Amino acid sequence: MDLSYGEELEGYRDEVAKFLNASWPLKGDEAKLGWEEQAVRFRERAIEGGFLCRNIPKQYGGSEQEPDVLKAQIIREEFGKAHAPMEPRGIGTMMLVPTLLERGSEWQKEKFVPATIRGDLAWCQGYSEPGSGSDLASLKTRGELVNGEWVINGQKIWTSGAQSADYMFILVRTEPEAPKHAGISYLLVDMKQPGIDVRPLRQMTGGADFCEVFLTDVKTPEDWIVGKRGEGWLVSRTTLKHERNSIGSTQQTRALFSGLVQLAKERNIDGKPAIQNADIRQRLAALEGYVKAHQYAGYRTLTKDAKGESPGTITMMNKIISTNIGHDIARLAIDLLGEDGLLDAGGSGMAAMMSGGHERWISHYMYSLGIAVAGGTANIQRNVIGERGLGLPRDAAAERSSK
Amino acid sequence: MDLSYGEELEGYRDEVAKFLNASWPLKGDEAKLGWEEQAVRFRERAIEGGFLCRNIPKQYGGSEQEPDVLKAQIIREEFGKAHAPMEPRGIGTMMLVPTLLERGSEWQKEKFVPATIRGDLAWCQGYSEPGSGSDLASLKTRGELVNGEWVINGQKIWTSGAQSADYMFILVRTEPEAPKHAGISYLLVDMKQPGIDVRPLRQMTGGADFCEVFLTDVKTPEDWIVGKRGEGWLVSRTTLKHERNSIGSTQQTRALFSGLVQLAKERNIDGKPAIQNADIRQRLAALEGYVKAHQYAGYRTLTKDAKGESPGTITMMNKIISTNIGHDIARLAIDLLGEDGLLDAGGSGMAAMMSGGHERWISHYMYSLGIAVAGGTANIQRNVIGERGLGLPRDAAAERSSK
Amino acid sequence: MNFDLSEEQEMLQETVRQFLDNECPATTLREIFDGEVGFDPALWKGMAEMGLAGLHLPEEYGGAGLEVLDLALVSETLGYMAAPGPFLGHALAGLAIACGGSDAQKSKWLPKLATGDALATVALAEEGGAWLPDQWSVPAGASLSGSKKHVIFADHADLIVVGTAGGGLALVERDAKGLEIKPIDSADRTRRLCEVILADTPAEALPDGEVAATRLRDAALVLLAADAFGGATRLVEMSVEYAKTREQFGVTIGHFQALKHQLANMAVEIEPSRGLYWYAAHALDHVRDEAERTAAIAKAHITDRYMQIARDAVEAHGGIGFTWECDVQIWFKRAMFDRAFLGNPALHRERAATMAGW
Amino acid sequence: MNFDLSEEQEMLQETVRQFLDNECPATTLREIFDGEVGFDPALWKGMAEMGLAGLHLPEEYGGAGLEVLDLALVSETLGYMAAPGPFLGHALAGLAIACGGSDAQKSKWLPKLATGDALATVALAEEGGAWLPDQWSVPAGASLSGSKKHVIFADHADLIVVGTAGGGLALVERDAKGLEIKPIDSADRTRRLCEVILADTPAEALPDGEVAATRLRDAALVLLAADAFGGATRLVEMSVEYAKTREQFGVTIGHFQALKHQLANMAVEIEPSRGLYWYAAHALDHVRDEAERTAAIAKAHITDRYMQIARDAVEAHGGIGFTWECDVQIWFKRAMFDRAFLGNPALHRERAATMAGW
Repeated sequence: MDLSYGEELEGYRDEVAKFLNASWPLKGDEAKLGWEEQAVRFRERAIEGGFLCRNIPKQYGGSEQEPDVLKAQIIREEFGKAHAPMEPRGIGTMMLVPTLLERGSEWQKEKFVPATIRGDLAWCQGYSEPGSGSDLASLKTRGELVNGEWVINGQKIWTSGAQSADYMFILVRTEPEAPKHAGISYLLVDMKQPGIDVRPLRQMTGGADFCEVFLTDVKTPEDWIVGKRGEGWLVSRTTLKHERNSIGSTQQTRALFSGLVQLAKERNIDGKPAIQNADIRQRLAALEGYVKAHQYAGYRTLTKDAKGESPGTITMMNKIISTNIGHDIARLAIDLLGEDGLLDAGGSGMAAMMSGGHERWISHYMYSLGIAVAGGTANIQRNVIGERGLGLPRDAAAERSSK
Repeated sequence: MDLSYGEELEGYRDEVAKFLNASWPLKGDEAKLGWEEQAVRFRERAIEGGFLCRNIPKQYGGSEQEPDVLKAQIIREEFGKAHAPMEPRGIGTMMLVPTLLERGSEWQKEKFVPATIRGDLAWCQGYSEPGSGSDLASLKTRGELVNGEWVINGQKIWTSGAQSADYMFILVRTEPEAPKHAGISYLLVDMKQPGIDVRPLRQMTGGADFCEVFLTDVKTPEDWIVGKRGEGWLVSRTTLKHERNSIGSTQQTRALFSGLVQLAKERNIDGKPAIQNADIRQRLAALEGYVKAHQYAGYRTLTKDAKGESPGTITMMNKIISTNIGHDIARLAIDLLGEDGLLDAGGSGMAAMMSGGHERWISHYMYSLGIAVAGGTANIQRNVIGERGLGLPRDAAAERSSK
Repeated sequence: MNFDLSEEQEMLQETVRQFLDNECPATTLREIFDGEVGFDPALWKGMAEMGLAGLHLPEEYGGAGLEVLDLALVSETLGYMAAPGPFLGHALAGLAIACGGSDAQKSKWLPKLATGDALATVALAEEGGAWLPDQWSVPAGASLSGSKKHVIFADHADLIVVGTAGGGLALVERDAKGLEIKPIDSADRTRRLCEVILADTPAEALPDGEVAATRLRDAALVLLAADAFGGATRLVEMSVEYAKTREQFGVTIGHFQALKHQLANMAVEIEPSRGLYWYAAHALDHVRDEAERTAAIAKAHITDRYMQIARDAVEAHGGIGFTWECDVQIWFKRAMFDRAFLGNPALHRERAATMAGW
Repeated sequence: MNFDLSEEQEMLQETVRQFLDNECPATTLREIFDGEVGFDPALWKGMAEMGLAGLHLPEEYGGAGLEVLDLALVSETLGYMAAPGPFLGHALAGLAIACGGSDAQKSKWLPKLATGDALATVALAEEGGAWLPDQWSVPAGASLSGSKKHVIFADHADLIVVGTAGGGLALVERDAKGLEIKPIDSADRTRRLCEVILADTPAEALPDGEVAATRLRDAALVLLAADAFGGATRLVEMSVEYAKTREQFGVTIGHFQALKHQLANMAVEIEPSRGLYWYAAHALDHVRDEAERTAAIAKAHITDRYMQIARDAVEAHGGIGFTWECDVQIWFKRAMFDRAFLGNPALHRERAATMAGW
């Protein structure tokens, strides 16, 4: 057991640091450019240096490096320290690009991958529908091939960034006669066309991080399909071997917990700092047990990934673990806030949660129930843990649905 | 809203008190008799006075009173204060007698009811089997009619008091070809015969409050069946309108909670009484919320029963509520016990739990998981609340089983 | 033994509920909730005309002369319906004057409060969560200076009952000199809050203010508990209803045992506590030596259940439960209000522990 | 970055497990558990022959020279198998002497402890839950008088390491004058406890006893956490196995979503904490300034999880889980031991809070 990265990797860290030292922030005239433009220029150089877009072939604009989760982690750490831009955030880089690389046609890769990883193209995802939540495969949005074009009608929901996206990757039902999962296709759609109506979906916090998208006779060329007709379900499940960020969520959880401890120092109970209250101390220390367990589980997963070994059931549990911790942190925070819990969350979205004020804890209190974790999702995850993780038999209902 | 019993009922209370004052404890030569014999004589007089066996016709030895839950409650209170014997405890009075009164034949009532309520006959219950827990109707013990006698073979479990019982009322499968629920009959069996092997079933506390009963060619006359062949399932579900003790379990819960508060006063944390610790105080006060809610829910049920109105879903919840409170009390108790939690529960059964020593909390800690509440039971109760209480649809599996 | 409501009490709840069904249906509730002001004079006028404004005020002053239990029953129904408006503050202010006011004060204010011609509220909290009478620090006197937080609809009130140092109460009128009222962005948009700033503002103390203040406190705890019981009960119903209609995997989601048990657990958490708030309310008029402690336990217990059930209800509704559009959020924010107003459960549990001599 | 076990460490666990599979199968475990004595000399001898008695002792004294992490890995496996025996006390006693003893003390005892020719244990607790070095009150000196509670298998030990006032340690030999050992009825019958009474009993202090005592304490916390991890993991497996075989309503009960989710929740509670005890053990040898606090958190967290999982496992087994016959009770009682020995989670959480400067 060795929590350092070892000599060779520390050498690599030096290399990354040296590159960053030379390259970010930009210098001279370039330093006067806007941040976005600076980021684009910097990313080009970082890709050239092999630091970004490591799993993407050079022909599509990537740096095509050997997968190495430890190097990837070191890059994240050093880029984070230097506040240097990583790959463009968002669902295009995270979900569409890997899918295209695995399942897209040659022209699709050429047209979309380089522009997306440069940050020139923004994407949104059209999966969920109002009637299709945890049972995604029951989606109803229709796509019909008419005169060499797909014509799409329906409604999508929980679409993040739909207002500003250039394109959407969307699941639509193209084979209405086929069984549930087999009737779905995966299309790419230009968002800048008539028939697309994007409406922000306001959350209980007051902000709007998601949209509803109404599609009325929306058109896309016949060959803007990824995979074959009726293969959309499989295509949407494509995941490339990639450099999983095993400890990202544990770092977020730790940061949230630190904020909570800080809050307990600032708030009073009975005229004394809350952190001196025996009950609050117990609750904080009990929570820290979960936070630390999550942290070291992340280290172990990182190590297993680096060795190419399976980390086991823990990878199915991470989401529910961080959800549980988030719930507990939120509950304790609202207790610490006391009367300030009467105040509005600030009418804003996730941004408020990231801010420094106490109202961020009200936002967090509500976000701990957010759509990513709400409702069926947690129960579906418990099904997965029970069935795939522990080997328990499948539900009758789920069996029926998978037919 | 009036928490007193009102003038008329307080008059009745005086009547009960006057009777007790005159009748218990026994006086003169009778005072020299053993407790059991005194109890038998006292019960005769209490039945004559209309205070015991109120729902049992006079011809079967009862006092045949109009049902009145408030009078019943007053009798419990006054008899409790005077430490006077109530009806003989046990499953014979509680379960068999109401069943016989509703479904038994005339000779069965005459033979068994008076002797049981006098305390001359002790009964045990033969329902559960090792393979049939929450799915009781899957029981396998067989009963065959051979030459005018039932011949019974099989095994029963969780039989309380089997060692000392005179008779057992038992569910056996007599119609193996009939569908699950329809193949069961309800028989009465003499326990004092060859072929009955009673083995105490030791619990994790070390005590043995239950038995396994092995039945090998056990015999009972043809007419010792209650109801018809194949009706046993329905017969076992018989419940007479009776004077439900709506607040009995809340009184037990309150007594347990008082004991817990006492424990918190006696144990130390950090050299000070545990009850001064902020965390312990919070946990105790939070628990008291549940205890008090349970208490007043009991008062409301008692009132509704007295009015002949339905108390609603609460009656389905009482078991799970007292189970939950029992769990929480047990957890807090074991925390208060600290190092004494390393000690043995005392090797005894429920008696240890009723004792005054601290080891009773270790017993209680384990008993809070006892068979009455374990496993499937709580989940079955949640099904009942969800389906019958909230009107949610039935499970596929349960539907299948009910066919 | 009659631990149940009278027919009149059941009818009172039914009447209030029907009134709100008619006058504040979902669309109206939503308009008020989303609106700038949050106060609907017509709705409040209608409630006052039903007699809700003076339910508990003495008959000689035009009230209905009922008890705290009756107020609490109305509170339960308002919580069930998430009714927007100034009921809570108004009821408490009237209760304080009836309990601690001089004859002159009563004669001047109670008739107007009973009819709803004047609206009153209570100003209790000070900086740092100082909700309780023994924590108040605004010096008593013929004029008051200081600041009070979280005053319900102070911006619409004709009269504010202000808590003062030493645990007394004083009356401040709407147009009093130096009185400044600042609306606060409130989470619960059905009961909006203001900060009240007093700068040498003329005030008139209640002669029996100390007694009135503790009764006000305990009644407030009970009314919050009652509102929480009503709201939580409604959320369970809404969640069950959703589970009966929403389909996934070819069946309504109420078929799934995991969700079914979650819903059963929600019901088990709230249903038994009905009698707890009843008894706490009853005790305030009839069992004085248990009143203070039972009120504290009822508030702590039931508002805690409400908040957790509100969280569970969001989960039971899936993604849609997290949206502004979904009505669950209205009750969720009322749960936050009921739990935080007058102090978190932990505060009242500690008080209950102390009162028990622990 | 290598946060994983070495091949040697994995093999160590595998070897211990196979040994116990062969030498202490369910029937043997049950015999020992039910037996009067609870100590099986042959089993302990076998473990010593594998090198477990001196795993962490310096090679110069015949030990294997391994680290606390290796001890903890063995502890996990023993917990998984619910192995009865004196490992915990013996390992801690050896660790204390190796850390705080004089050369003479080391030379005299460590070789015998490493081979298992002598059995040692530790006497820590005093009346009223005084588990920790700064709570000990038996006066140090050439002879000791006082009483120590909860000493593992003291009735079989050749040597007892006794905690003394001021947080030091002293050695007391088996046949020392005035030494009285009273077996206690222990809940956990795989690690039986004794009371040790000292009456002017000759003893020999460890020169660096204070340092050794804190290391002993932290190592003990880690070994308990490791045992708890192993035991909890086993209980989840046993419960899952039962759910796959037990039938009700015509299907195995693992089909029922409610139970499935309960089992999933049990797994989610314990699985992530593997690395927590690893790190706590690792820190004791390599990250000294984090060692004390991480050990406290690991013990509090994992033994709490173990106890809850033990309760859940009883429920998952239904009525049978509550019987003496069902093996679940053996782990249940080990969970009670791991949680209570050296102090409840609350004690160590409070220590962790203090160490963090909260």
